[in-house]
Amino acid sequence: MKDVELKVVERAKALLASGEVARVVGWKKGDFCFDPSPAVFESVEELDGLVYNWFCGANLSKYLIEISKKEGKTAVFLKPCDTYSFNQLIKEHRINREKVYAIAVECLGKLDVEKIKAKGVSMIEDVEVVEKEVKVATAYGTETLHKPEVLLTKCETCQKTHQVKDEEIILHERPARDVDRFAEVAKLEAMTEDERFAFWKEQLSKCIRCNACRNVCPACSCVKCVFDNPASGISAKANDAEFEEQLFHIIRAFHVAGRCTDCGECSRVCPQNIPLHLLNRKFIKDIDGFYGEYQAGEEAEGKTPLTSFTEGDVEPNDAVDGEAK
Amino acid sequence: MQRIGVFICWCGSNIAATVDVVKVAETIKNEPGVVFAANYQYMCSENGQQLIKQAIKEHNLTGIVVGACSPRMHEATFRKAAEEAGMNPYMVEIANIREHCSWIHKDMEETTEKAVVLVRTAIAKVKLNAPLMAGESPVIKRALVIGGGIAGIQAALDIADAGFEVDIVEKNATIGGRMAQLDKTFPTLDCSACILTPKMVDCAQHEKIDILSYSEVEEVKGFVGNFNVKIRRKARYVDESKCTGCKICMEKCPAKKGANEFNMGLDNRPAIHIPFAQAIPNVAVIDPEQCIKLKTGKCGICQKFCGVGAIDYEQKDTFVERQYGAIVVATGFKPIALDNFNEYGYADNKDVITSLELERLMNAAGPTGGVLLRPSDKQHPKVITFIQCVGSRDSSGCGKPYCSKICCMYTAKHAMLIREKYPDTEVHVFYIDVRTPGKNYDEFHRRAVEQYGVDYIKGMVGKVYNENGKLMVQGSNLIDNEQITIESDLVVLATAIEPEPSVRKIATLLTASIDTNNFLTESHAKLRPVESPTAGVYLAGVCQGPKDIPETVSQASACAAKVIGLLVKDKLKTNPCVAQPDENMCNGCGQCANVCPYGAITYVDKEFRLGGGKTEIRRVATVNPAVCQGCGACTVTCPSGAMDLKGFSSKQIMSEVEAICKM
Amino acid sequence: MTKEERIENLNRLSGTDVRKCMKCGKCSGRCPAFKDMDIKPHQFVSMLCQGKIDELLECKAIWNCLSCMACVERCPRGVAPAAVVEAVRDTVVRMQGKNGIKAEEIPPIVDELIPQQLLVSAYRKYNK
Amino acid sequence: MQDVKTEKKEFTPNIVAFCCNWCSYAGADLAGSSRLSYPANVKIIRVPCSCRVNPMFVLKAFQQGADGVILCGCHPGDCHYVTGNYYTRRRMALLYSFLNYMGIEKARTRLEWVSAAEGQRFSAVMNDFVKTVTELGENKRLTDLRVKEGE
Repeated sequence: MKDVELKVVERAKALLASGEVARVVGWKKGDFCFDPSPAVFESVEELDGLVYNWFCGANLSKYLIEISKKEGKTAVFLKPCDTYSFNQLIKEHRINREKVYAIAVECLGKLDVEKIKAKGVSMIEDVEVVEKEVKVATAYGTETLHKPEVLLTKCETCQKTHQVKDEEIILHERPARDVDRFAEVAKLEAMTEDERFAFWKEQLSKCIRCNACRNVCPACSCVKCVFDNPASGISAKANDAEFEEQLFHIIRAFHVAGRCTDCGECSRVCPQNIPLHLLNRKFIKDIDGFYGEYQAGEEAEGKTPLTSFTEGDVEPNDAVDGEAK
Repeated sequence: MQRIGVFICWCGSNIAATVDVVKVAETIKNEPGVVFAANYQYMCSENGQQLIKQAIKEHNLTGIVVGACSPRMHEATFRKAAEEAGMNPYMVEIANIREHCSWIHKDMEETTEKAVVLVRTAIAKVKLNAPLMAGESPVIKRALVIGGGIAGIQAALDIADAGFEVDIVEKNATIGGRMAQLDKTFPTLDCSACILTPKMVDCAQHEKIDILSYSEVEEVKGFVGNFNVKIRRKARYVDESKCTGCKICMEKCPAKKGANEFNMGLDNRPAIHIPFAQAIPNVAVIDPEQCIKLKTGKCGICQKFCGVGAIDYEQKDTFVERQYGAIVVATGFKPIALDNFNEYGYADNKDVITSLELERLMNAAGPTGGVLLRPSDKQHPKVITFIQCVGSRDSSGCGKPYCSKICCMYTAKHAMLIREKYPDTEVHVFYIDVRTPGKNYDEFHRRAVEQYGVDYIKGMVGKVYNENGKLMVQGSNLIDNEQITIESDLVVLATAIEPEPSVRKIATLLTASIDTNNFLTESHAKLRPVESPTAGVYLAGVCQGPKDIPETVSQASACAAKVIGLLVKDKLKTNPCVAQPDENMCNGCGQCANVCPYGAITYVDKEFRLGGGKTEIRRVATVNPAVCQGCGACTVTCPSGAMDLKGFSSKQIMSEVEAICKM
Repeated sequence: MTKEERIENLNRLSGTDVRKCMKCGKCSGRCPAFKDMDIKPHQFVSMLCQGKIDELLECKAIWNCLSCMACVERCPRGVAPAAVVEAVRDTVVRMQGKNGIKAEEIPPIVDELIPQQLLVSAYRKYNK
Repeated sequence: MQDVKTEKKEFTPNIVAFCCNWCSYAGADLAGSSRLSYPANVKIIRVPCSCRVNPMFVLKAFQQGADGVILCGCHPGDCHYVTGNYYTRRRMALLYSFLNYMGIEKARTRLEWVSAAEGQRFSAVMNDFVKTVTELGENKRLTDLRVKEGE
């Protein structure tokens, strides 16, 4: 992974130095090796802080909404899943394509430091991954973990490829994988109504309405969110009335339905670890079932499933779990 | 603070019978924001409206709620009353406590409680109403008539006489429609062609009327005042401007075996033909399925013999796009197919015919030159039996549940004409009820019975079967309580009629509502019988329901009056309840334009001040209020709620939901 | 039973709504057994409608009806005159003081001459 | 002896119906003028087109205590605004399936196409829907979803 990082830094510096771009969007080194955060680099010196390691899970495309309004071009490093969100934002005219220089960067899946810590590993200093082996160098020596067990949830079922690239830094090909990303959703669908109700009641009452999921979601980037607009009739900060979380999450899921690229950021950032991606994936599974396979973000123009129709669509009264019952 | 007036109507007893109107008015009096509450027998009457105007002035009301009948009935009345008293007409809301409450619930306590909730809901909505001004949109001074039968012709002539341009789009090669196929017409027995063809000629010669024959409506966009219609001119393979109607081509054409639709298939016609002598336009047309040249490329005889070189085998369908202010639908009817009625032996016996086929047999231009001869052996029929209600009044699913209305009269006409021309012929009519209402109609039927001795048998035919060359008609005679079998030479079925099947496609194009029998639904069965609920679309003739020629002509003139009333206006008031984007919240994401059926939404880059002297260019949506019809599809697609609908805003509907659920 | 109850009972038994009949007479027009019936098919329906139950119960026609269902097939209003006849027949049979054949009585009278179908239908009809 | 009404009034559901102005609202009017009754606890909100109904409205209705929400519109192909009901069909298909996924009984949500000429059908649909929701009982699931202490 170090070779990729070197190439990333080298290209970033070259682009900035040559003046081809006015700034570079990437990940900045955090206090440890496992907490890089998205950052904008505007000078070559700053680029020394640019990193690209096993923990760069953040999706950078949402930041381009504001940044692409600035003068001059912006270079950005996009992992395969980020490119779908990038395309979706192009389709919705939120990012000005000419103002962005997209560098498709290799991604073999990112690690979840929570999962590593949960395995009892602490004082992590560095991480190196070879094939399925994760070598975690800590103050107490090196621990070896099995990669699939410590992947970010969103990377476990990832079959994405780069949709957009002005340039690419791909040194290792990612082996194709055959994974059913709807397994979890199907499991929930198989439950009885009471079990499902209990599951979501328990999960969603953990929600503290911190809006992290909304703030990180590329599809959920309105100029002024309906929940912040008192004229909408559903604006509420705290959960004063009953059923508040349900209302927030159902409406949010509905707003991104047909636009959500399943990039998994919502679950990654949720402080309460609510499996929010299972909400959006349910809509994706239903849309695929009812109206045919659709992956948001594959193209940068055209209609979404909720803004198109066919004469023979399924009737709502018989439409359950992706089929006409 | 809102100052709301509430008026509860008794509607005579329609509401007051099951709703305690006084209690409703009392309870509503102490609703927050309500400063005046009253109840009155007839709110829609002059004094009722006076009550509203007075209350608005005295209590300087900002909004009113009327608890009465459906808004679809008197919303306009109460809005006009409010406007006259100086209040913005869109500050009026109606609570439907008649059709949705008093008429359908019995228990007084329950209906009163529901009436209070419905009025409270209307109050919740009116509190959030904003004064709206109706916009204006131009009116294109041209009308479109779909269908060139007597309905279309009459409507076109009346509209053109008022000085407006009219286009008639006729599916067949000539105008004239079903009436052109008739021999005589009731109740005056004058010859159908004699009264129809002069009108057809008037149409052809009228400088304001443009006849687009052999054409169909392909696409309709826009709305009342400016429809944009795309018309397909089917390939005729004959140049209309050159053909003189000399008919040499018809004589020379070798492909003679085509079934002649005009004579209901009773005789043949060549591939190139003019449907009937008085056809307008008097221009030939080639049937592509039958013409040897078009099918195999050989032949081309008609082109050789055509003196003016009008034949053009390369002709393709062409499209014409025009704007209209109003559209009249006059698509007419056809007899139903008799596949579900084989008990009458129509399919296996040539001499069992429908009434329309009889019209052609008796018509001078028909297959037998006007002499009534049996189709099987061309003999003169001695005994003719008519069977009424074949396929009509049938709710078993084989036929049509409705009465086709015209069969009793035309069967009496046929019976009389036969008895008059061939006095030695025996005529029997099996009937359930003879329905000949109106002026001179029953007298007409009685003449058939009393003067011409037609034998009317009250009963129905169970079976028609062939026995050594004779048609045995077995039926019941209920008056004499017998089962009788009449040996007949000819059996005529008074077949049910149904609208032209192509009307369903036209209804979809015009978004005009249509019922399960394919009749177009009128805006109001009694008070607005010739208008479709879709503004600017008018209905004439059988497309709206079974009717005879006198009624069709009066409906056509009624449509013309409505169209003229519309086209006379230069500007039309447009519906102010249209979509309105809030620029500060709009993402410019373009989803709303995807769902707008009228293309009313466009995007512009606009400069916004961010404070601190900084500005930002953002792409935002704009709605053209003249084009937007206010459906609201965009308001739901817009995640941030930036797009809202005036008159039905999200906040208003949410407040209505809350008012309903707060028991 | 009051008159209404008897009408209601017959209506339920026949499973058809006689009020749908528009008195067109098509059933009688088609009925092959019309000639020898004292009460005709269309009269069955109208008399049931008017509640003239007693005449129906005494009439001979219920035994002439061949249940060929021609009237049911032809009726434009979906009324089934044959079902009304069947209902009247059932009522008549049931009123005959239970003289129907019992199951145990059948074995002794069975012989090759009596068609099997007759026994089964007799048993079924009388035992309803 | 007049039987004492049980003190707990037997459950009558509260139904919110969204009806489109051109077809189903006119159908409701026809049901009214033909005196075809249906339970009084169905209350109708008029919207210009079924495509005006935002999932927010459906959820708000449930939150405010509605036991069933039904949305009526024109038959596909008959919509006064040409394509409005096609979008409604997709939105509600997804919303209702999603609510079912959240454990809310699917029978509490319904979409019916009723034309202006179908007064009979409108009253039949409403009677049937009220019966279904009555059998389901009161909507407890969409109001008190927070985990109570000690649960």
